[in-house]
Amino acid sequence: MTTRPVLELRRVSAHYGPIQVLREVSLQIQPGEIVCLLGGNASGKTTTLKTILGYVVPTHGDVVFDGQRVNGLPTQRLVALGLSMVPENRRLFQRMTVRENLELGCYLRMDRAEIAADLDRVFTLFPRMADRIDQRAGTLSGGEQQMVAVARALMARPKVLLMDEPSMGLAPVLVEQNFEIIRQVNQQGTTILVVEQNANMALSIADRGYVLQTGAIVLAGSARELLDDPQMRAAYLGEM
Amino acid sequence: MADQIVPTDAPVGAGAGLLPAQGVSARRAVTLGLVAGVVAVFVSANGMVSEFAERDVIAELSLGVLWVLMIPLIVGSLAGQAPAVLQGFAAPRPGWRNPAGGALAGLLAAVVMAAFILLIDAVNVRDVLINVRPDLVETEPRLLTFGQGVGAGVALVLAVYAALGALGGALHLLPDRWRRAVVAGVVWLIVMGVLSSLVSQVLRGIQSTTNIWTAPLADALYQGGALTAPAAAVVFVVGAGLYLLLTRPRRTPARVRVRRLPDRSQRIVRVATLAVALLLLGLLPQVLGPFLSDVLNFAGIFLLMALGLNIVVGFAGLLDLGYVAFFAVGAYTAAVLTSPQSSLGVGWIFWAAIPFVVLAAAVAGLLVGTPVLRMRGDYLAIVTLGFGEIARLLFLSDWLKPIFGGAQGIIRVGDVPLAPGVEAGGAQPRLFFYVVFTFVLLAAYISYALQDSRIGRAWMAMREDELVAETMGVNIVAAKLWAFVIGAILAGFGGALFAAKVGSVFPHSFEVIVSITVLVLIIVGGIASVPGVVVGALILVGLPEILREFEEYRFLLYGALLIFMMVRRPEGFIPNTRRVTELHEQELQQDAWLRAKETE
Amino acid sequence: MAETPLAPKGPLAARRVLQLPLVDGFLWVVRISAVVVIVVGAYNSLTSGRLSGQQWRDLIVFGIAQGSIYGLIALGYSMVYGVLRFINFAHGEVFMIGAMTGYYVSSALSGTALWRSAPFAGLFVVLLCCMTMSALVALGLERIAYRPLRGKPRLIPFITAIGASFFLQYTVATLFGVDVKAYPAVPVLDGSISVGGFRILRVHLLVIVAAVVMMIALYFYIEKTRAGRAMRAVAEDQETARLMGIDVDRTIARVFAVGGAMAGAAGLLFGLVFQNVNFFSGFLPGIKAFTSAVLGGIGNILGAMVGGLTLGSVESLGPSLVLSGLDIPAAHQLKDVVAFSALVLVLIFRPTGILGERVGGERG
Amino acid sequence: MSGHRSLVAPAVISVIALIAAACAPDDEEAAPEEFSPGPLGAVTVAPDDPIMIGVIQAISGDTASLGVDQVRAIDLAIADRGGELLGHPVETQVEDDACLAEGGTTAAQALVANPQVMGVLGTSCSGAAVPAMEILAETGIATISGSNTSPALTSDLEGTQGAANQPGYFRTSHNDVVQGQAAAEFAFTELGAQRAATIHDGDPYTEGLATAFGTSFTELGGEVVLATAISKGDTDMRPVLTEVAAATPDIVFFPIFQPEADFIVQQAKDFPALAETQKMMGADGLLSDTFVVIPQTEGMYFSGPATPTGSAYEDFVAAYQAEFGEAPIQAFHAHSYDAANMLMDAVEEVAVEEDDGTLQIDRQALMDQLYATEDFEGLTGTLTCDEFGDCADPKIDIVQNTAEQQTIDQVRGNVLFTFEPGE
Repeated sequence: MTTRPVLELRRVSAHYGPIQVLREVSLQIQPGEIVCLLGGNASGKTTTLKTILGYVVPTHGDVVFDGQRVNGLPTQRLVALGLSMVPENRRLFQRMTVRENLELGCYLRMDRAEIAADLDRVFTLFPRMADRIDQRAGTLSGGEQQMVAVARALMARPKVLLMDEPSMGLAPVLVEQNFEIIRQVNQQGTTILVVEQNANMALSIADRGYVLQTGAIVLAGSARELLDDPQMRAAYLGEM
Repeated sequence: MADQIVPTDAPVGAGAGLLPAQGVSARRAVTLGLVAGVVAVFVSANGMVSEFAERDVIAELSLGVLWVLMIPLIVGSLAGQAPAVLQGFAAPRPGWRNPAGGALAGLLAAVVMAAFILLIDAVNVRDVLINVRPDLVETEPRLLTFGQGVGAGVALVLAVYAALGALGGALHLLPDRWRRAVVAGVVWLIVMGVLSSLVSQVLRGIQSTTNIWTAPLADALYQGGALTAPAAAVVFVVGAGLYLLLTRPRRTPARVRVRRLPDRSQRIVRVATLAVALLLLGLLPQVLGPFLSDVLNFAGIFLLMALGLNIVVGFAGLLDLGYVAFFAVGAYTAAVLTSPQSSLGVGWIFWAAIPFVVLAAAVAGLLVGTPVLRMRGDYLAIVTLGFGEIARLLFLSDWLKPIFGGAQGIIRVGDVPLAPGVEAGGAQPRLFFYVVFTFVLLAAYISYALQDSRIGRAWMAMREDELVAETMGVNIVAAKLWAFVIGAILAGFGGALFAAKVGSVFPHSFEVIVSITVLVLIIVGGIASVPGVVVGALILVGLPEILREFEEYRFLLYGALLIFMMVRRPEGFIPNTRRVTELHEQELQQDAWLRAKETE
Repeated sequence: MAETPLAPKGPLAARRVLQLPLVDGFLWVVRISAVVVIVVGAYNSLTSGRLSGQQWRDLIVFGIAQGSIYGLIALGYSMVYGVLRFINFAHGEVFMIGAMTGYYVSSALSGTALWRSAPFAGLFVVLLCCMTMSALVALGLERIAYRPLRGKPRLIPFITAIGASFFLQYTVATLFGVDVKAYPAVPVLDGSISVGGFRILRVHLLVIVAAVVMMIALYFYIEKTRAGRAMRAVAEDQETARLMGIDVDRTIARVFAVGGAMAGAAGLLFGLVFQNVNFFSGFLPGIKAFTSAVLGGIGNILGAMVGGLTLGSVESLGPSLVLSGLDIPAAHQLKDVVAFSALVLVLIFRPTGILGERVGGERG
Repeated sequence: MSGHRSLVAPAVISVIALIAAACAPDDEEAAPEEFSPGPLGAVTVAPDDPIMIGVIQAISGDTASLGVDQVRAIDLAIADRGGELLGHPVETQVEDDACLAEGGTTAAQALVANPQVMGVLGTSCSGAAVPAMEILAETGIATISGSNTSPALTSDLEGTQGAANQPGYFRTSHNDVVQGQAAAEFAFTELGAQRAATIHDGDPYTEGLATAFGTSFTELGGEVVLATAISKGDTDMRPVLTEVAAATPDIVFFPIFQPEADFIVQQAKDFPALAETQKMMGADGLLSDTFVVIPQTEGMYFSGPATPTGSAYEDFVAAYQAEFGEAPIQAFHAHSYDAANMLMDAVEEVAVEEDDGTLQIDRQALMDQLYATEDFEGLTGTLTCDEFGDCADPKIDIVQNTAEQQTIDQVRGNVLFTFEPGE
């Protein structure tokens, strides 16, 4: 923990109407890490994510991205600063081609030569995608769509990649495959924050993790520590 | 799962660890002030100020000037309001910031207005803005500058607006309940002033039917259509007092007290309440007098249609913009059968025509409903709108003139016989009220009965998701056609009553605006909510009739009200509890969060 | 806004609905009788010799010219619908404000040297003013009346739009008066030219050319530019578009601005063709344009134009060709009956409009 | 709850029936001792109380100018008598009907609610008069309109009672039948037209007039080659004009309103068969200063009630101008002025003054007095009422808009033909 965190929440509180939904949440992500944020339904996971993305403005505390205070900054500004996300359920633009989807991924970038290079990099990561480039995204299989979704997010050259529930709604085989992709992407140097309900799966690839409950961080530590924590095991890992 | 649950109703105040609250926002005050200035200029430039300069509302204060003065007052109150108290934060303490915020907003509104005054003084804009009349600034009574010349006027405008803004902001120095009481008093004052002729009519009506000595009250309250100064004071005090009285703390709501009674007594209370309510409603037309009864009948006919459309749109989720077609079918069926002057010339009595109205409306419902079975949402909207226009044009056409009379319509539509020798028509509005009322009650009863019936549940399921409904075994074709048919029949009743009330039918009564009005009133009232529809009909149909003196400004205000209402309260006046949740996605999330917290 | 890809879409449900023999049979009766009525009416009309060949050709040109105006207004409906899935009922008023602006600007210019020496340059100036004004009004509407209601059920912004429609109409009426405003004459647009046996009024030619040019420009803007791609992305999935770094608010505002500008242009063309405008001029063309958008397949840019042209032609030709052939008196009084019947028939044959995509108009 | 509901409905209905029976109308007024009122009752005006005249006119909406003009004329008629009648001040209660049937009902209801209203002046539009008269006749209030023209309200002038005719209804304006005859006769005899086309816009007034014209034109021996219609709000008239042109009429009669008529004349210039504007003929609805300035109306004919002449009328116009800052706008102001005077004259005849200054106006007597009106000298001519309430001295002028005419008044003055029935 010597380097400057690339993304940091400092005692962030947030409200829906008058009701508080985040209670002084603090977390840090160092460059190159995979960090997971765990929590059940309505634990504040989604709100945390929304706060990072600027949808929800913190009523107290700061969101710091790459050394800059970004509370409530419009999402497009955050994307420009180097934040990118793979949304839950992939959410490709079904009516557009794979190429158009990837182009939208680098919507804010103007460096054409670099974009072409990035496209090649994505093809080496996902060789199958080159064949499908002019196909409509809606016609791809579920696994292929997941690849496009990750590739699209990578096209923005993110400093931090957020992944929202990558295991949601996928067959177990695909979940495995998915987490393998995450690991690969991380190995190529991208910092990743995974938001997950499936704690087992997430902790298997993460370096560190945080556990949210009713809007507050209740546990934090390395993946190993969390896997060994008795309270954690009881609550999330299905061991009674 | 040991987790600390922070009680949501934890006392807020000087508690330790609470974060300081945000104060009145100067930025917000600036924005609001500028907007208010634009609004003030708008009502001056479009002639509302001049037009109502003669119409006194409270003593010497005219409605025209009231428009202008209310704007800084309201904006001051908005600008001087501190943000809502957030959980975990200390409540903001009222202080100098509240009036200051108000004054700032008022001052900025004044600056915009002053710019306008200087502009119209320097340049002749009347060639384009025809309603910028000289009485605003140049000639007496110089409405915008309070009777002063331009120089002194501008200074006065700045001072008065800022003062009113500060006054509005200072309201927030009062405790909540007292502030609301003051607002209630002011609202009462304005309502009583604007509706002067209505109030005096009702007071005189009460005296003429009940012999209670109320007419002198009208004379005491009003002079030349305006509240007298002492009367205004009394109205304010009574309005504010009533509010305080009704919101006394520790008073158990009647509803709760009734619920505490044993079952048997509860039933007695309910029946008694119903009986009293019916008795009061029965007396209503006698109290209101013929004119207001007539307005009420008109609103009632719209209410009948609204209840019908509520079944189609609110329950079944089918957006129908051509509802007026069924209204027209009902009216023309009744007219053709009951008028001795029609093509058939049979001149039946009203009740004999009713089965045929039902039949004709049902057939029309099927004719419209069948082709649109496959269409959804906006396709449905425009196609039904088309059907509405088709119906009107056919009734109007020279082609079908031998049957429906074309542009000349059908006259001498029969009255509604109630007893031998007693007939209710447009000339007997107080009697006709009972006819309308009966039909409305029938429609409300049908609505409630259907809501909890098998078909009602089928509709709700269909509204949420047609496919899921179908997999659950709902017969979509039957459900849709039933909705159209029942909706059509209720509109048909409305049409028949309309024909009997007006005594004649002309195609011009069936323009697309009728469909839109009915749709608007169910949504503004609260979609799928029967009480909401009732309130919507009374307010949106009754009020414009009463506010006739506003002429073309009626529609301007109507449009502004619709926008404001939808932006501020999209669920309507009295929402259907089941549907509110759908409207407030955020609150839904919040509820889920709270529920989850409770179970954790 | 997002449509879950798991749930099957409307046509599937529709197919099941139509398995019912009664409904199906009824619709077939409607279809067949419509065809019979059209054929018989047209045969009678054409053989009666009531109208000459030249007159029939005239009717076609009139229909196309009127349809071009409908199409231009319909573009705005379609664009907004494509992105927000709601009917901007006040769009007709945006069009009317364009026509009003055209009146004031062209009246101011009509005495100047520019108007006499370079009439088309003058008209271009007026066109820019109309488009700017309408775009500004559309932007204002979006900001004040629609943006706060994003994500609410679609009936809510629809009612707001009705309110906005009234408000704009009577704002114009009370600020500028209710009287009919007569456009100044543009001599260069008088007269007609002949193209392949078709006699075309110059003003109609201008309308048709302008509509085609704007339509093509708009098509390229949406399909080929970065801003257009952003619009399509927002149309498909706002949340995800935001994650791509697209400023959703600005993109939606831009959709309103572009749609408004098209309506403003249509307003000026309307003023030039009909030489009159008043505060109520937007209402009926608005409804017709909305009909055109649905007829062509709402949400589809090309469809809006096709729908407009179809509607214009049906209105122009229908009464003379079909109704008069059936000996119906005062056939032109029933012009709108023909227009809306055509809409119903087209939608019975093709429930998503002439060029409609299957995804459009669902999720009622 | 649902168990109770089945009981509620019948209970409610029976309660309502009871209330309805109990509240049967009881509108009769207590009769004073000395004066015995007729079958319709009487209006009692206490000493120093005003005599109330109800006014129903269209003062909002697109026909507002029609009503505003007449309201002003009525005010002038009252002012001409010093605002007094039989020592009582005269006041008006003005109700707006917006030219709609529904509006007519509400307005009439508002007047009936005031027992002091002894007579009504109005309505502006025939469509509003039909339902309004049902209510006013029920109460027995005599009503005189200055601008209704529908034959249904009175008769077809050949002895057949109109379907909407009610006792107590009078009008000082002409019957449509007369204007139809006038226009047809001018077209057939003066212009020598053999083939006529008519266009209406679905408004009862224009439809009635177009039909009346067609009937008269056929009776005279001409042929109506096309009777067609447009809809209000239409702008593209070219398709319908194609049909009209194909029928090769000698005269096109379109008694409609603005702005639709603007579109017709402006677009007709592109049709060679219709390009001569001497073939176009409109009615009084188009005699407005914004219509006759349209270049394409040059040469057009218009039918309409004759503008009154004589010094009395000139005085009236001068007074109008002085009071309201503009000249009268529409054609029917003088008719309403006459209507107001007819009513007040009749009141002077029938009112019974009691010792204490109380005035009794018997409703039936007032009506009878009005039916007996004979040779009443008004601005619009010499008025005599028939048994159906038609009182007008109907003179219809046909005027032409030629290059010399600049203003509407000049057009109105360019009379080519005056039609008076029975002469």
